[in-house]
Amino acid sequence: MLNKEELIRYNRQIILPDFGVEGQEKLKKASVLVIGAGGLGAPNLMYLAAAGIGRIGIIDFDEVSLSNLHRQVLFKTSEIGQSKAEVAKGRLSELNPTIDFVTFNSPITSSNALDIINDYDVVVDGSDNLPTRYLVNDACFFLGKPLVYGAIFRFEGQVSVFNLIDEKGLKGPNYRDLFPTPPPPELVPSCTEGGVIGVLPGIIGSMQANEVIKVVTGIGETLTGRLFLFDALDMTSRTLNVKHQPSNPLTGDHPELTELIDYEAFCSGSDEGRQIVEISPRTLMEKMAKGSPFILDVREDYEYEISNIGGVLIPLNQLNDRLGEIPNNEEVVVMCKTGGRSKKAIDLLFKSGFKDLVNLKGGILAWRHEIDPTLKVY
Amino acid sequence: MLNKEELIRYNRQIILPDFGVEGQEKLKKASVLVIGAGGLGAPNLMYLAAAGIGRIGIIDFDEVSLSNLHRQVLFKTSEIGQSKAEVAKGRLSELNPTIDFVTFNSPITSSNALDIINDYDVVVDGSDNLPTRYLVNDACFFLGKPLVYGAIFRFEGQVSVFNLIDEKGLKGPNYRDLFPTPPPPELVPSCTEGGVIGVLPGIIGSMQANEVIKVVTGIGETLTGRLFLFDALDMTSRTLNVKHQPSNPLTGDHPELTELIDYEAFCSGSDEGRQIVEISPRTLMEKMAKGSPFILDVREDYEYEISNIGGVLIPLNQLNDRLGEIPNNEEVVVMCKTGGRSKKAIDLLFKSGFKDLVNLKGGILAWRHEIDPTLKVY
Amino acid sequence: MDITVTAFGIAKDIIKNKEVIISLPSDRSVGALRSLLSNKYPEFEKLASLKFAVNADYVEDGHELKAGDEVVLIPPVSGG
Amino acid sequence: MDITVTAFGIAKDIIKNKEVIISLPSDRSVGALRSLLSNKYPEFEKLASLKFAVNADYVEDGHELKAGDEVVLIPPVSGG
Repeated sequence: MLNKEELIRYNRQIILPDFGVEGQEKLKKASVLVIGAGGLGAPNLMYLAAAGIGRIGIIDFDEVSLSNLHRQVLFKTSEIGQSKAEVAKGRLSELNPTIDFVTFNSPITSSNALDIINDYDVVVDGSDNLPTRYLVNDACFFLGKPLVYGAIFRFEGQVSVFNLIDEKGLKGPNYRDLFPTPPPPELVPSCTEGGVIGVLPGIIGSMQANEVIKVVTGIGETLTGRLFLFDALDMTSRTLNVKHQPSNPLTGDHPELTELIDYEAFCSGSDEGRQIVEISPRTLMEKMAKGSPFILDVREDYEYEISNIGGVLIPLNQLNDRLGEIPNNEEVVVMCKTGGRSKKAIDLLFKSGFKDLVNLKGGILAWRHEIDPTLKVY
Repeated sequence: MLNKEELIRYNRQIILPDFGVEGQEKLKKASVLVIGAGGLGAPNLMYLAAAGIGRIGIIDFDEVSLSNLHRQVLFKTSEIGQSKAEVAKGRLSELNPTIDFVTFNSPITSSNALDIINDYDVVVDGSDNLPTRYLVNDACFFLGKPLVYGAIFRFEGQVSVFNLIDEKGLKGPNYRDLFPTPPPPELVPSCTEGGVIGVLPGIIGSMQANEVIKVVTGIGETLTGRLFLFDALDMTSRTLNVKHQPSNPLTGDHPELTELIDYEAFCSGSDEGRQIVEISPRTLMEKMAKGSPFILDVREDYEYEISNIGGVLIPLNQLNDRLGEIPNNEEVVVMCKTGGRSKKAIDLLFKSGFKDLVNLKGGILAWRHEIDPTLKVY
Repeated sequence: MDITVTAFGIAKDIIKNKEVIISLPSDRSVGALRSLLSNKYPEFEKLASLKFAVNADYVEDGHELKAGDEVVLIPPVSGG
Repeated sequence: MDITVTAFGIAKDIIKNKEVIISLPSDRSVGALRSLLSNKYPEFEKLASLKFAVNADYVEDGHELKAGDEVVLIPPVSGG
């Protein structure tokens, strides 16, 4: 089934003990969906394409930005502003033109997840937010697809394999056995908020690709039933044994989840159950056409310098000291780059007594997309 | 010292605790030499360039080949036959055009190692053979340069940091504290001979880049005095404490090494001290012009099909069973792709009583380079 | 009885250390340790739903701790 | 006294297992273990110059082994 060129391309792994032509043919017949073409996605995609996975799905709705490039090594500086999924496909096809790549330029949601995932043998979670992680976990559980999980924070990473069916036909633990319910969002910082050392996703994403290869070929021992924790600061690691938990709403004593839910709401559940009001760029523009809403931009000075929509600049970390500059008798529209930091700012303002707070959904990136494409991306 | 664009590009690591603008400026001021732009070199180079190391040296005399591409993810299929160092520089400049790249398209040897290494702050060993590993270790020791070591075999990897000077001014252990003398070459298989799972250098090389960043910025704890062992098959790892050994010929009780030696000879020391006779492609061609030397090609069928110089084909693993096909009354020139497997074949033939054995130096790749550039590369 | 708790991720920020030693009173359950941590570090209350691992195994709140046990706390991490 | 030896790299090929249990006689030094391994696995003799690690520390041949010690053997690896 492998042609001559493939025998040469994959020779170094074909000659491995227990791998052989048979292992390579399993990779060729396999299909893998990589969710997120960012920090974790890059090494996953490069090494899975290089290894000869027959069909690779790439899902990412985001565009390349300058602050991605310290860790998202698939992209060129000249590709800033272009679709990550499309750029990735182009680059990977140059590495291995024998692979069939399929791209999805839209977010994975409760409405499309089952349809998309159903077409693949194995799923890789390289996403960058908790709602997507719970969504992908639940969808893979309902469809019985093995899920290779990876996540990063500052200098630390986690890897595991979920839903894998063992030789006795039993399905392994999943994400909800590790983390049954999400903590409040402010305790789950993204890379944008908490920072990340650029090489960490290289280590963790490569480990995920390695698990995919073991799941597909059946060689070695995967991380099913184990959570691997890694600290790049001191190169220590730790492996925890994970079992099915009685409290798991999918597989536990009271399995109450039977279909996908609203994961944004599930993960945003703040202490008081308070919902943050959001405004779309278009509605904000209409407001601006009629009057002068107070727009609070909580990004950093240098971000504001690159592009802004005329808001008042108070960087998030100065907000507490500069509350006096914000009116408390009118609506305040809070904005940042993508809508994450502005939510934090709204939480802080709410606790300080401000009431009429609105979040610009999707931040300046959404504004650029919907209103003003001439704004500079970063 | 960092401009606005750099503050954005590196923002996600600048906001890390203990990293800051100061950490980023240290990276910018630093220079790192990466020895080998292959499996380990690729992630090292990508993540060091992405992280903002100011000047990066790339040393590799080899050309891209098809069987590299299952693990050497820096390259395109269309770049087969081109210089690895040059191709790497081009690709990395697209990722981060602010970095100053310096390429060396020749092997590192006892004559040039000190001059080359002296220009860099930190050295990364991503080489693929033992003579180079001992050479680089000794040269870094003599120059007092920290060396970030990584090596791979099948599913296993090793990482450490050598020669690092601690806060008390004491120099850490080096490679010769781990492995004072090399075992016979047949017990140290390369990736070509022993095979390697493609994603393994992704994991190990990224860990090396992480150590470089810690060495340069001073954050976290490096692997100085520790050897990190990793097994991708079961995701277990182990860290061994390494101390200065009395037997180390550089730093031990009887430091007898005071300059670089002949590392090929040091590492080839076979049981009987027997030297393998080698022939250059040009001399072989002259021989062929005068008569018909017996040329034994020990590559695989599919390699022979792609390109050959008319030798008799007996793949290495069939050699023992087909000794009768080889004349024992005349000189036998043994060849393979790069000259490694043919040496093994000569050892085997020697033990079976053959005497007049000559190795084609550099294999068919050297032949293509010196004699016939129309041969197809693989 | 003293118990060493190792924290990962944001839990490390909350207890301001990678490791902290907690003195357990007569009640030696994981649930009791959870309450002690919440008293000592108010922010910790927000992580109340999280699981503990003891000697490399995930455990429930009723699990009784022994001297020398190593407790690990791992909050979810979202970055990619 | 039984000692568990864990092998990496090509040493794993030679002893044909990741782990092997070796019974030590009265001489409990690392050097004695080295000789036993060479007797049991002739190929091992070629690795004779290599170091052993005991309980995560590199040791010399004179080092005395104790029951329960974990011995690790790591040959050099050249691949890149």
